This record gives sequence, structure tokens and C-alpha cells, in this order.
Amino acid sequence: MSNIPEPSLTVNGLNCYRYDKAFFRGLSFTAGAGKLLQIEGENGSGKTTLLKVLCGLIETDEGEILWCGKSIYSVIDEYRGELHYLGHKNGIKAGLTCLENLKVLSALGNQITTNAYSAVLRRYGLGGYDNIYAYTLSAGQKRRLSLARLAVNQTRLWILDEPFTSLDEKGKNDMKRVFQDHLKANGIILLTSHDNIQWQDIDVTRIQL
Amino acid sequence: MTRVRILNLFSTILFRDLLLGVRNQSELVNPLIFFIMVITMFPLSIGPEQSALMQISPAIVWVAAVLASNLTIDGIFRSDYEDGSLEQMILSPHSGFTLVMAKILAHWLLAGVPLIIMVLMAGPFLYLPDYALQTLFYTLLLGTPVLSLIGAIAGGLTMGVRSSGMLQALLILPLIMPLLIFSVSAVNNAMKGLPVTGELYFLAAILVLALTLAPIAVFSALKIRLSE
Amino acid sequence: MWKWITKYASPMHFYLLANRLTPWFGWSAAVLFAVGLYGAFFYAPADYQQGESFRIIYIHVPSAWMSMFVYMVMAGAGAAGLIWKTKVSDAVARSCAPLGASFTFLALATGSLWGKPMWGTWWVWDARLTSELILLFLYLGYIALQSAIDDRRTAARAGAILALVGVVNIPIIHYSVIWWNTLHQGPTISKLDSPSIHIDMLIPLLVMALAFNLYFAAMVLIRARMEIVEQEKNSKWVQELIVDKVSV
Amino acid sequence: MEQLENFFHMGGYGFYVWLSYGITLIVLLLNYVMPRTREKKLVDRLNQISKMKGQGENES
Repeated sequence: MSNIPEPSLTVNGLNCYRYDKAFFRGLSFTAGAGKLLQIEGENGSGKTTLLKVLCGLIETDEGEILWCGKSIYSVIDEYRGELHYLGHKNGIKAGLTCLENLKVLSALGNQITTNAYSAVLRRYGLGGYDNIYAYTLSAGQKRRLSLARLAVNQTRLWILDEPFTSLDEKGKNDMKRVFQDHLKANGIILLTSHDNIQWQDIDVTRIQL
Repeated sequence: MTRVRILNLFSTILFRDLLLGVRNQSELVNPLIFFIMVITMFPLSIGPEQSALMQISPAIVWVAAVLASNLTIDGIFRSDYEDGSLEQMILSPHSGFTLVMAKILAHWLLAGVPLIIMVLMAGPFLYLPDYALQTLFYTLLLGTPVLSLIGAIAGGLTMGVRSSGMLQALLILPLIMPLLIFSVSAVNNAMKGLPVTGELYFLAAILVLALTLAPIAVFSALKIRLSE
Repeated sequence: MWKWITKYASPMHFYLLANRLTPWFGWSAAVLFAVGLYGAFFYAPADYQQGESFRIIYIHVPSAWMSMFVYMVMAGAGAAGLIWKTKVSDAVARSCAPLGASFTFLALATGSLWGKPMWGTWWVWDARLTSELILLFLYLGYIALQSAIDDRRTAARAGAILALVGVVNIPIIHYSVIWWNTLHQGPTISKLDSPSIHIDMLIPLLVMALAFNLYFAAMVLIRARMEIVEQEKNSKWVQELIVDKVSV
Repeated sequence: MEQLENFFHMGGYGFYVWLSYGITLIVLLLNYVMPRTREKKLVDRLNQISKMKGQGENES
């Protein structure tokens, strides 16, 4: 893990309105090391917008976002080095093979920790798919490949938008185990989800939008 | 350590785009076919006499090259925007300059260089004299990167917008008119045996200006489009 | 100074400010137009060469100046929007475009009407007219981009980048067109340029130029106000100020 | 009357001079009228909405 002992993401007084419609007002929460936050709200309540704001893709109108006490805009490069963002779109190229996709994703990251890409693929249920073109994968397999980037670069903060979409039962359990390891290693996870997931032994703080 | 990381990032993105470009040839070849079709329309309309065609052949060749390169602009960012990999690139801790330059260089290698070869081959179609081909090559060498750079700005601004192909042409054409003026007058001078150094210097100046300023505009355009 | 900017950058204050300033600009523009037109038709002597048709200069030259000036204002407002992220500057930049395009169109129309009696053709590829034409393309590209993007803030930001890229290109276009013009037509003085303008002719020209500027100021405030109301239509201050006609 | 007549004649160029001034007048007026009407239409629509909302409130 990178050198920051105690990572923390604090948000206070955040409000954002898009298309002249107020999405959320005065939102404040803190995500300490080893915490998992689940953001709930019905469609159109601004969950995805909130995640994009937290990654710094969308500027906030009012309110501040602090990473380890410093505003993310002042340490944007360092912050993004510690961040994995997974949106609705998988972010993998259909024209590349699974191996090439992982290589590109690792080059985008801050440090290359593992280049045993095929081991990563096996752990995420894509063993033996190294040289298969991504467009031949099913939606669930594409989602697994996209989630595999979490193992390629070790980062502290995971911001995941509906990580379990199109994953089967086995896939969900695998991912829960991966999340547990990440939380044990002082990582932070922020995710949105429709179906309320039963987190057996992870303490979850839920934020209602 | 970071210098190695940036070079690694630049080469990864460059090879990724080249790999993707080579893998679907049709996207590569279509603009060239379009170029040849536009070229053949002129002898059909003006008539096959050598004197008429030769006189305006530099203009036809360059205008057709510009229109052909306009078709390829959409491909720079559209596929990355649609499958989410552009978000990943913008969210990478590395400087945006390297990402944008890698993509523009990849576009130039995939769309610009084949276009230069096709234009030189199509010269004789319009009785373009051989001694003018060398100057034509220089103008294309200096001009097509500018087409890619300014095209990338228009591509970045119109990502994900409906009818973006048409809009890109509207944004690009006024900006490349100086380029057209100098290249065509350079080749005309070459055909008359006049010196061409003046025009080539201007083309080089435009290229250097585009190389320095365009990536900044492209990267901020990408950030704005992704912040929707 | 900074506090003053943020105070008037808030849409409501800008709306009130615009309300107060527009009549002042509007009426002074009308007065100056009257004075300028009187000067143009009665005070200025007819040109010895071009006769009376020369009087078109009094709208051609001011609108040509305005077309360039408005593009700079548009790029400046766009840049302010990019840097300080104020909504008002986005509205101002967005409302400059149609005005600038109209001035460029006027410059082209009056230029060709002026050229017809002299050269017998409606259009001549004169250096200045050609630069105006390309400037019109830049405006039309800006307007097309603005209308193609739905989200108002993204459209303003994208437009600002295009305007800044355009501003960098305007001098290049200007000089390359002059190079191209002297290359093909030889170094005759550009036909529309009246070399040494007599003082009696110059005064009405400056008055008309000022009138155009004031007119532009009034119109840009009107348009920006309309953009602001459209943008903030479901915000609180629009509700009480405009809908319930609560006078402030 | 004759003086007025050759004023409009404008030394033979009357057509071009008055046409260009005419176009300028039209364009300048258009730039004034169009935003005003658009704003008026918008404000009327806002009034309607607020009136409907007003009725909605005192009915419920």
C-alpha cells in the first residue's frame, strides 16, 4: 500500500445542481480508513453526479472535498494517483484483448505493482481469457475485466458506481471478498447500489440522497 | 521516476491507438477512397484537357485532402468517450498533455501519413507536374499535423454531441483556411518555378503554433465535455 | 474590486444592473445615431471620386470595427467564465455571438453594396471583405456549437474555448488573406480603404462608431438579461422579482 | 420638393445607399425586438405556471 498511513475523505457542505435542478444540498460525511460507504437513492437522485464530483470530474458549486485534510483540487494529481473510479461504462476497449486492456489500465495508474496480469485475470474469474478480444466477452465478464483494474494498481480510495451490475452470484461473492481485503488494508470504498446488498461482516455506513 | 512513467504512458496510449486503428482497416481506408473519389470528380466536371486541370490541380488536391481528413476527426475521441476509457485517461494522475499528444500523434500516423502517400500518388491524376510533387510533399508534411491538431480541438469540443460530424467541419474549416492559402500558393509557385521558401516558412510557423497551443485547448475541451 | 465583481456577478444583481443601464445606453445610442446620420448626409461633402455612394462608409466601417470588437468581448467573457466560473459572463458571451454575427453580416452586405457601383459585381475578393467573411464563419461555428450542446454551462465553456482558439487565429487569418490578396491582385491599395479621409468626413464616422458601440452595449445587456432569466427560470429570485412583480 | 427629390436620388447611387441603410436598420431593429419578445414569452409562461401553482395550492 502507498505510504499514507491513515487515508480519509471528508466532504462538508457539498451542494450541486445540474440542469437548473438541485440534486443534493449541504451533504457532509467522512470516510475514514477501513470504511465502506454505500450511497443510496432512487434514480435521478444524483448518485452518479456525486461520484463524479468526488473524483473531481465535475467542479462543485459550493462545499469542499478534503483528501487527508487537503482539498482535492490542490492535490489533484496525488489524489488521482490514490483513486480508482469505476463508472457505468466499463472503460475497456472492445478491440483489445483482456491482457492488453489490463496493460493500458496499469499504465494509466500511479505505480505498477503487479505485472502478473494473467494471475489477476484468474483471480477475477477470467482465467485463460488472456488473448481473447474483449468484444467477445459477456456483459458480466466485461464488468469483471473492468473490476480487475482494482488489482492492477494498488490505490487507497475506490469510488465504484454500481459495481455489481450484471455480475452473477459467484461474482458478487468474489467481489465482496476483494472488498474485505481492501478494507482490512486500511482502504476506503464508496459505492452506489440499487439492490441493498447484505454485507455480512463489514460495517457499512449508508448515505441517503 | 515520473519521467519514465510519462514516457511509458505516452508509448502505451500511442501503441494502443495504433493497434486499434490497424485492427479495423475499413476505418483506415475509407477516407482514402473518399479522397480519390473527390479527385476524380474534377476531371469529370471540368473536362480532361491537361491545361485546364494542371492549372488548378494543387487546389483540388489540397481541398480534397482537407475534406478527407475531416472525416477521420470523429474517430479520435468518439470510441473512447463512448466506452468510458476517456474518463479513465482524464482521471489518471499523469499530465493531460502526454495523453492528448499521444492520441493526436496516433491520429496523424493513422490518417495523415496514408493521406500524404495517397495525395502524392493521385498527383498524376490531375497532370500535376513531377517537379512540383516535392513541394507538395513538404506542404503536406507540414500541413497534415495541423489538420490533426485543430481537428482534435473540434473533436474534443463536439464529443457526444448529435450530428457532431457536420459540426466538426463547421468548426475546423475556418481555422485551416490560412493553411490552405499557403500550401496551395507554395505548390503553384513550384509549378511556375518560383521560390517556395516564404510559404513553407509560414506553414512551419503555423505548425509550431498549433503544436504548442492545440493540446491545451484539447485537454480543457475534454475535461469540459466529461464534466457534464 | 474583487468584491465588486462577485457582487455583480450574481445573476440577480446583474439583472437589476442591466435593467438600470439599458435605457441609458439605448437612448444615448439613438441620439448619437441621429447626430451621426445628420453628419453623414448633410455635413460631410461627397467624395470626389465615388460621389454619393461613399456615404455607405458610415455604416460599413463602424460595423466592420464592431464585428472584430464583439469577437474580442465574446472571447473575454468566455475566458472570464472559464476562470471565475461566473454564470453572468457565460450569459454575456452567449449573447455576444448573434450580435457579432449581425455586425459581420452588415459589414459584408454594405461592403458589397458599396462595391457594386464601382466594380460592377456584387462581390469582390478584396482582402478585408474576405477576412470579414471568415470571421462570419467563426461566429456561425460558435453559434452552431452553442446550440448543439444541451447543458447550458458546458455549452458556455465549450464556446469559450472555441472563441479563444478563434482569437488566436484571427490575426493569422487576417495576414494570410492580405498575403494571398497581394499575391494575386498586386499591391493596389485595397479598394475599400479611403486613404486620407477628410476631417469633415471623419467626424461623422467617429460619431457613428460610438453610436454602434452604445447600441451594442444596450443590446448585449438586453440579450444577457433574457439569457439569465431563461437560465434561472426556476430560481427563487426570478419567482419573486419578475413573476410576482415585486418591485425592488 | 426638388431638393428632397435629389436627396433621395443621391447622385445616382440612391438605390445602393438606401438599400444598405435599410438593411442596417432592419438588422439593428431585429436585434432589439427578438430578445425582448422571447423574454416576454418566457415571463408570461412563468406567470401561467405560477398562477396554476397558485390555484393548485388554494384548491388542495
